[in-house]
Amino acid sequence: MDKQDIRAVEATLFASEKPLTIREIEQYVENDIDVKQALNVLQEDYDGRGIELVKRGDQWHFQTAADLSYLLRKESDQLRKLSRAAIETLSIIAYHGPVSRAEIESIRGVQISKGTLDVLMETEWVKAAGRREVPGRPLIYIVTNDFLTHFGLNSRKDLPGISDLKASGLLDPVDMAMEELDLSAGENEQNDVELNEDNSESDGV
Amino acid sequence: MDKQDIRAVEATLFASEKPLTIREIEQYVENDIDVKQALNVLQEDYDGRGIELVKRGDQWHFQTAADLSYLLRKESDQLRKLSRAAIETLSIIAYHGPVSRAEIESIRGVQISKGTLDVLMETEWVKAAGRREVPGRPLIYIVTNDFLTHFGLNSRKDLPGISDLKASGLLDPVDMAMEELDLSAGENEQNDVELNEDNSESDGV
Amino acid sequence: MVDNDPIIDAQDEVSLDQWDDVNETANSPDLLNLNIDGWEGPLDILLVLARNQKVDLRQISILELVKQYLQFIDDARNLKLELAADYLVMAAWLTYLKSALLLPKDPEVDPSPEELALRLQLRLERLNAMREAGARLMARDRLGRDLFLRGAPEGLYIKKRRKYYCSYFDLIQAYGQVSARTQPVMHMVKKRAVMTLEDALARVSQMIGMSIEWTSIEAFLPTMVPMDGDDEFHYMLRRSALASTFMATLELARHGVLELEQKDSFEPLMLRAMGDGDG
Repeated sequence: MDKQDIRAVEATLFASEKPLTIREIEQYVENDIDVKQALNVLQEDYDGRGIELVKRGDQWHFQTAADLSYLLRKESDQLRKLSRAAIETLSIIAYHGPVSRAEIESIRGVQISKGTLDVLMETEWVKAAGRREVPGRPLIYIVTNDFLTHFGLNSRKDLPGISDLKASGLLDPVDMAMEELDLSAGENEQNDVELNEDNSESDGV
Repeated sequence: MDKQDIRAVEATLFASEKPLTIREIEQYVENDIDVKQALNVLQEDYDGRGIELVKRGDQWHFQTAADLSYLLRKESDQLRKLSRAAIETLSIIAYHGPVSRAEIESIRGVQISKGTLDVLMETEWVKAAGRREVPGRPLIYIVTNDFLTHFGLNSRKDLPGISDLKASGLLDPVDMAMEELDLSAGENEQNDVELNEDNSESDGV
Repeated sequence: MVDNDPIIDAQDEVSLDQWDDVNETANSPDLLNLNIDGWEGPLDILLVLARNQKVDLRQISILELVKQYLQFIDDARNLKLELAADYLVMAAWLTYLKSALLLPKDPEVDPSPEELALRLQLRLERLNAMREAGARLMARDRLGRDLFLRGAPEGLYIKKRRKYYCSYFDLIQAYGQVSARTQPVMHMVKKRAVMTLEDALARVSQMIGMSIEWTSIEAFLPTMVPMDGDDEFHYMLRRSALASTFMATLELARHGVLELEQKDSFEPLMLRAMGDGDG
């Protein structure tokens, strides 16, 4: 691969104020550059350096290496300020999403105040993603690419413990779990596979 | 030199919001690091990459390689369709110009927003051509040579007259005209041609 | 168990660390005494109580849990803490569940108390899972706290030049529509499908001379050639023709040109010429 092309992708990402998708990078470099390949080469080049190139969702960015956080750690008010309700709501949207407000409330067993979702939307970690086609057509929420970027996740599949939660059915609604208990236990495995497939579709979040 | 030390200096400089002196860098990294030497190693590492480590005065910082800075400033065209209101206003200026805004509104039968005229001025198809010597001295607008060039007209006289419009069904009440358009989408082209042919006989409204 | 220490910090903003403190404190059974505002609803309290049992949530004793919750509510009442309605609703429901679990099994009851208990346990597990997930999420290396983007990026900048397009046809069509819209409104009455009385008179007068036999009025109607796809038009025209022709026959009968006969209601109306008679 042409060194000049790699340099171009490197410089573009380095100069950007925010993570970029491949498509966005393409707007800056010459048309015929294979940006994807350049990113892969760069990722290897930077492996083990103080700076690393990472992919979060469909966006790429340079960031300081994780093991150096002890030097650079900085508590900011903005990050400290999430309420417990907001953290729980965020987890539910991340792990169960897309979910409606009613679904969030049914898991938390308590109504969520209007402010909670607003705060999460303001962080840009959560966004509305259309409506569920059920009576009342409630809005449904999902986590954003910013969420993945902030928490260092390549995709929702990388959410801590998500595969265990799935395997144990803890991401299914209670009703579904009850039904499953009635069915033979042998079908659980199959169900699990289906859920994993579901997940791959929601990667692009 | 210890690789970990180099990485620490690298990450510190990368994350810093401003260029740093060696002394400033020392405050972030472990005390016993030879920052100067680490910087020299880094400068060599980055030599020829899309990013370079530079020293200005006694301050160090990373920057995008100078020869690639052209990538960071791009110009691109964004094609947009004129709004319905803008097209109508444009046509009125073409047929009736020079006209004031009030006159355009009285012909359109609908008010026009300030943005509409701004957009038309931006297209450079319309320009202000002085003021009408009536109370309030309103600005008057005409179409430009760019307009004629864009629409392939030699002069405004080439625009089809009212009778031509009538003949081609373009003067039908709006809803009927719309219906016809729906019915005979395929005929539009033909219609267009007819209009062009009519030009010769036009009476230059 | 009454203890006045305000153990729960009733802040709206509870950081993760504080939150863990909360749970640990509450985990000590002696100190289960709460400022009710610190809790996120009855399920939240139940979860903390369940975790107090220090077993896998799948093995918690629902009866024990119910007992503790009701105790908690009692304590809160003794302290005259204001309890939101949902805490009391939960208490009532748990009381019911408790008695149902203790009473001899009634196979008629659906859902069974065991099922209700299982549902409660599943809900607690789900909430617990999300609570732990939240903690793990927050503890990750986070951008802006542990990991950093470049501090002083040059920034990328695309200058977007807007270009507008509009076709010649769009332009002309727009003008046509402006003109049409602002022209004096012209009302055009759609031509209706009618046969006038005059037409009917002329037609019947002409035809009656040829028919000396009784002939149905239908025969005097003009032959209808159905218009393409316009049944409505055809139907209206036929009705109009029938009405006008009937009027015409009455008029002609009055003048003694023809005579009319109908055997019975709804029978065909028959007509024939009146001999030579001109009146």
